[in-house]
Amino acid sequence: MPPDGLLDCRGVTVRFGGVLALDEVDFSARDRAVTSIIGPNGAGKTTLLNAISGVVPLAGGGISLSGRDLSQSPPHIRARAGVVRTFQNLEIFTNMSALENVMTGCHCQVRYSVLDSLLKTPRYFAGERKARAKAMDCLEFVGLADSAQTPAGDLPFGRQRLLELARALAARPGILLLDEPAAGLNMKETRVLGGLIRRIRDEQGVAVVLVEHDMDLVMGISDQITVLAFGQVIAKGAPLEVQKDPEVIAAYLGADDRD
Amino acid sequence: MITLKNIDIFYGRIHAVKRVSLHVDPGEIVALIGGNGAGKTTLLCAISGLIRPARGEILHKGESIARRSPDKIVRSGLSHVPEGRLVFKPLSVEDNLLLGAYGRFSLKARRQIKNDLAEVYAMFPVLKQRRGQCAGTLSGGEQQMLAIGRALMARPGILLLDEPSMGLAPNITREIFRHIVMLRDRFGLTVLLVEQNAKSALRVADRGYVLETGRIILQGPADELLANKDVQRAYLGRDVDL
Amino acid sequence: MQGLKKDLLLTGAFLSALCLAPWVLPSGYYLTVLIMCCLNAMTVVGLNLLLGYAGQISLGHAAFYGLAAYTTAILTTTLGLPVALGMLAGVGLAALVAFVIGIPTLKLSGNYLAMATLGFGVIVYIFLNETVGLTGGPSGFTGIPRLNAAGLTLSSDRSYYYLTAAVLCAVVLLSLNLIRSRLGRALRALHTSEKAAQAVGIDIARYKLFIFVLSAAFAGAAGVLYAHYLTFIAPSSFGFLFSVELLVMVVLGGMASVWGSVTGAFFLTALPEFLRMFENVEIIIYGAILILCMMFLPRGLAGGVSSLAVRLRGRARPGEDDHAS
Amino acid sequence: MDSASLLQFLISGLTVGSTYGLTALGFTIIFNTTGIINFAQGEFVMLGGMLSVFFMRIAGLDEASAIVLAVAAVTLAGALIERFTIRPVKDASIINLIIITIGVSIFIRGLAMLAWGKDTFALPPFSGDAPIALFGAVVMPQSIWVLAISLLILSGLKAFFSGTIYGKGMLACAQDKKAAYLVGISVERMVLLSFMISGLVGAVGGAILAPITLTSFDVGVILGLKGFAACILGGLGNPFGAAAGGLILGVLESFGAGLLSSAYKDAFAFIILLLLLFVRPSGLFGTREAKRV
Amino acid sequence: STEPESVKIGAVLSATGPASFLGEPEKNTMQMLQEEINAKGGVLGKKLEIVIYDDETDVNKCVLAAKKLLDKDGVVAVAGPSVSGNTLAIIKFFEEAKIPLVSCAASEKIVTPVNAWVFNTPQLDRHAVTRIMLDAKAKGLNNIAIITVSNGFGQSGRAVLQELLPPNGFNLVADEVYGPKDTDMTAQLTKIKAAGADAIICWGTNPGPAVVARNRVQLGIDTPLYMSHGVASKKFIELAGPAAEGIMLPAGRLIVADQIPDDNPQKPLLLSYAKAYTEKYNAPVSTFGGHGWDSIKLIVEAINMGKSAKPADIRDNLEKIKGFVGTGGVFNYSPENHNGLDENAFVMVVIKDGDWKIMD
Ligand SMILES: Nc1ncnc2c1ncn2[C@@H]1O[C@H](COP(=O)(O)OP(=O)(O)OP(=O)(O)O)[C@@H](O)[C@H]1O
Ligand SMILES: Nc1ncnc2c1ncn2[C@@H]1O[C@H](COP(=O)(O)OP(=O)(O)OP(=O)(O)O)[C@@H](O)[C@H]1O
Ligand SMILES: [Mg+2]
Ligand SMILES: [Mg+2]
Repeated sequence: MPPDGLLDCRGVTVRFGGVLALDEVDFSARDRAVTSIIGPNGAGKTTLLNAISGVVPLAGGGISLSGRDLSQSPPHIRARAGVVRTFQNLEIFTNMSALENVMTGCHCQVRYSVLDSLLKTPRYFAGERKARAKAMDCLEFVGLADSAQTPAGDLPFGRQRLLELARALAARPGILLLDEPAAGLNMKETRVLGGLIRRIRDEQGVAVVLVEHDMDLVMGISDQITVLAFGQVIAKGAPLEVQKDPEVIAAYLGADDRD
Repeated sequence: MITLKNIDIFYGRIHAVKRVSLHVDPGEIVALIGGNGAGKTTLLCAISGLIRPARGEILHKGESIARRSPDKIVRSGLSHVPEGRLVFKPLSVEDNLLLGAYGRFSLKARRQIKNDLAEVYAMFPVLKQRRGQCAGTLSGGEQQMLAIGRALMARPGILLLDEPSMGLAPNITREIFRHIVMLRDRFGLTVLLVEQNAKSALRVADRGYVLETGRIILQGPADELLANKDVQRAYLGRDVDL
Repeated sequence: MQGLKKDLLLTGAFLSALCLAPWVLPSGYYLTVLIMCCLNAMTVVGLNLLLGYAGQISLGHAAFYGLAAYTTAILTTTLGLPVALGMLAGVGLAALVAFVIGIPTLKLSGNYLAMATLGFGVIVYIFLNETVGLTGGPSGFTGIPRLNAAGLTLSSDRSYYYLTAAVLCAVVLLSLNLIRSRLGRALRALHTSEKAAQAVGIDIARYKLFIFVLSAAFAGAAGVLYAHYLTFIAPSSFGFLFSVELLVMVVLGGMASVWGSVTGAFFLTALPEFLRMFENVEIIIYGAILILCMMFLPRGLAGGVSSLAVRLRGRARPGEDDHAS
Repeated sequence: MDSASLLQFLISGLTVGSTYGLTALGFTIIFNTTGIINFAQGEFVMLGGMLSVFFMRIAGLDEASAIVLAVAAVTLAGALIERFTIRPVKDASIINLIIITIGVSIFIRGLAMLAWGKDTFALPPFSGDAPIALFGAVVMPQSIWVLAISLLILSGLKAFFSGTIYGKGMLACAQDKKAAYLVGISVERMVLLSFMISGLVGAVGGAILAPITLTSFDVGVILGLKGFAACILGGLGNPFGAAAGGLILGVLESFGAGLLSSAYKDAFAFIILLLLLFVRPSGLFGTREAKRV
Repeated sequence: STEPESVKIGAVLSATGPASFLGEPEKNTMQMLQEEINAKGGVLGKKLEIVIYDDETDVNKCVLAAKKLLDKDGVVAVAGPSVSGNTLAIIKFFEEAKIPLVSCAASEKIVTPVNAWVFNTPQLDRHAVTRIMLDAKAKGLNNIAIITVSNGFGQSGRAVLQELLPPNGFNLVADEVYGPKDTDMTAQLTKIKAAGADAIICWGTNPGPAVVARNRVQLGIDTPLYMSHGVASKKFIELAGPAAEGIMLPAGRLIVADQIPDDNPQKPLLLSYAKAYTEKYNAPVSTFGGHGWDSIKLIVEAINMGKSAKPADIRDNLEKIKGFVGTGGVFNYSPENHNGLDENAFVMVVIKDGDWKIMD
């Protein structure tokens, strides 16, 4: 195991019936770094995040976080261990306000018992206050403080993405898996998001795994990039190297027509 | 082709679209850009009949459609690629595409539908590979391709696209924009395009509208908008440092 | 923490209203109606925690009600144990059974869960019906003693009514407290997205099971109180139609609303009594009322009341539900 | 048990099972188009039987025309139900709509009770009641009618849902109403159609079953319950599963009654059903929900 | 306090729900009786008022209805409920309120042990079984199979059959059960056929026994079939069709009123009741409606006997009733016997040419 590998995936294989979605993928993410995964549609990026967060079972390989093997753990255990994620197809709690969504993210931080909540003990009040404060912080961080009381389902698409990010942050991630966080954000908002991710890395010391198709964002903030295609790693390296890799250009980036 | 006159739309008490007027002429590609929650999706839904505007008029080929049911509007030659893709998850990819041609199904049209299917497959080869798979298990980008392909299967005269590039790889995004231009050039397709990626959108568009908090604040030829300082600041993020 | 004060105030007001009711409606008949209302309300509040908040349907709650009733009946009548003990055992057994069947059953979802719980209800019903030696079979179990706690026999309907009302208020308050906590949020979270709930560390299987057991316990509490009130029980009272009726009470009252459940239960329990005069057309009117309520009050009675209140106050209070603290 | 008895259990199980299967098919149609479990489905079956009896006795028609008229009437009833209770509240959640169908079923039951009283009625079998001997067991001609017509309806539905674009359009409506509109499907018309078809299927079931099972205003409740169980057992939404689920349930009950204990036969069938669900959470022939992140 | 201007009697009946076949004719009969009695000058010179509530065959509804009668309507006595379970559920309230209850339900549990305030009018299952056993003995049928419905009616019949058959020299070779809503009993009958029974006894109420009768013929079983008194209505013959031929059952004399000897004290009553009922409701009489007649008439008789409509007096006088001719038989109540009938209340009938025929 590499000494700086916070998250380490070795030979991860995932199968859906006949489809081999991931084929012995090796992937690792360092502490305090943004590691991006890019690749064509259907390459297996989301599947890799799913495998890491425990949503799909592994057909082979192993996943460990700071040396602790998580391959067999259910998703909530992984989340408690620090593997927190957002979703490509938004999964927000539409029946709650934005604030409650994020407070739900604090679930594992406020640890009063059921009895405390039934009897409304001081521990309950302290816990709720803490959760609320933490949630407000996270909302403020992503710039949603003004929508705290809005029902989450009524938020426009782009803001729902930010809400998911806030909720993930509230869960105190050790490693944060972001699945296309910039989809649905315009270019300016994407840049703001880039700034946020950077702050998450630098200020909170969280490792970030970023799956994204917005190349400006990816190239701008990644420390390391892994390129997947057809369930296999086809390139790995710093942004500048990957950008120039002919195989990557052929499979994914296409002929560059940017200014 | 499409004309909106003084449209007002509410969600309960939220005034989402405020006195918006716009028009899209036949054979035009018009881009609609704006920040989060500006009301772009709402506006498209109003055109395709999914949402009833509280006030105002919507004309399609000169006929008022503001009170018409969405299926009728779609059958009259308008296709809408909705936000969030909305593919029919348990149905197979091919069934999804065939349903796209639902409005024009008949024994006579059979051949043509088959040809169109082949064309969509040619445009998105992945879909062909996955033709028997449940749409719900496709990757995000594959679903997006499916949604676009489904809309094209209707052979629309006018196409409303709500963030078509969302979740697509850069090469595919470019491919789609190219294809749209090709369809316009060859068949005179009219397109109303909502995009977050304002730059690419304005590049392919003839004209553009800028929507902010439910109001149109700016409109004009696409290249002018692209050069506009306000637009650059607000949507292209020129002033935000990475 | 304004919501908490509101809860306490409302519950207090509700308890006082229940306590005053016998003075306003002095006949024993009204007391019986009120007791039935309270018992159903208890069950429905629990079922709403499960259905409205956690999004897990159960069409088997009549079985928990019945199991608890029979447990205490058998323990206190056949075996002669003290009533209080029998009641505890009844509630305990309902919870235990819920725990045991909940583990495999709650892995199912939606209509499949509905069917599984329904099937469980049918199975329990058949066993209550057929184990004649134990339960008395279809013609019922007679001679159940009234509650006598600490030497004090609660034999008058009125004292028994106060006990029932108090238990109901306790159930309501506990439920309100529960949903205004991290557990309540976790339940609502797993309702909308199990994946997202897991992704923030919520052990969804555990919470589903917990709330299933709790709501079964509430149903059990109602069941034991029922048994010792009527002193007679028969399986026909715990059939699947009763489960469906409970479900209707939840939805008609308003999903994810504790007060809605209370309203729904009181309304649907008392309604047939009001319709008595219509004799043969009673059932038609009942059906029509049900249809119309659901058509015109999509958020249930509670939703109807609160949107009326909003309209009266003349301003928007988005997201103001009794769960949005 | 000798083999003739076993065969007899099987035959009677299949007969009873087809009553469940026919009800289950009706459930499938509305479920596939709307996602609603129609609690009034059993009432359609009841109406089919009772109206046939009514048209025969009161209106004095011959059996065939009575049945045709009854089926037409129930199809119309299905349309009315959709038009007046489902369509006006199209934005309501599924559970609300389900409760509305519960209300509808109570309402219809009440009307039927008022109109025809609480008695049980029988309809004459279509081709006599001389039992046909079969390897020591007997089959009633009516059972053969029932099995044949069920099979016919099943293959029709199967072809419709998986073979025609309209069938797929119906499935699309339940999946995503908005998207269905956007491909040009008139969702209202589809829903209306689905209520009519399931009224029709239910009524046909009611009419062909009445000679075997007898009919009264309240037979709908239990048929609804068993029909729903059959749907789930087979995998909700799949017509073949619904029919097969019904037959399996019937056979389970029959063998349960014959070999184990007639008192616990329903419990036995439901226990098997539960165990099967634990192993296959989306029914025997159902596909797992296409859900992913 | 001022004397009320009418005598108010309550009734809780299962006019709807699964037991409506009992409750409906009872209700009709009671309404008919009320008119009849009032036309003849009422009770104690006052109008008779019968307040009838429907319990929908539901225990809880029955309790509420009983409570309403006791606490709100202030009735002096109550007739009904139609089914045993509901009766057992409300007995306690009558004891507390000290109001007499004359039930139309048959279970022995209602009257044994004797509860001072509770009476019933139907013939007991025990008496029906006794009649069947007498007949079977005479025909030399020793191996008996029983098939009973799994509701209150079937259960109490089954219990009595299980209790009485073996000690009386019969072998119980099969003991099958069917659900009240079952539509096919082929499996049970196949088993019974294999068990080699000489006779089958079926205990249930419509429509189950009709299905049993039909399935029996379909399976080609020619073992004699006895039914309970629960199917003693024309409806059964209609439902079972040709399969009803030859079926035997114990029944009250009401359905064969025209066949019983003229010297039977019940004959005039039965004929006139049947005529009045058929004319008024355009429906065949059943013995169940008769239970309603008996209940009301017995209460009225007790009131007239003591010239008092006070609940306690009615109760006391009910126990003194002797030789009262009712539709179900001749009633002899006593402090020890609150049922008042014996097995002579039944005659054995057989179905012949689609009609009842007294056997002898
Ligand atoms: N449950 C499933 N059954 C069958 N195939 C599946 C399933 N889930 C995913 N796949 C297939 O696995 C492949 C990888 O999917 P994945 O979602 O990981 O792609 P992705 O890299 O995230 O693509 P995108 O950029 O479009 O989001 C896809 O081709 C998809 O069709
Ligand atoms: N279902 C709804 N209920 C209430 N308010 C809504 C609803 N849908 C949208 N809104 C509100 O209407 C406004 C416009 O939303 P809309 O989705 O049209 O924006 P958009 O421009 O498409 O945003 P995005 O770029 O994020 O997709 C927003 O303020 C949003 O909060
Ligand atoms: Mg993806
Ligand atoms: Mg949008």
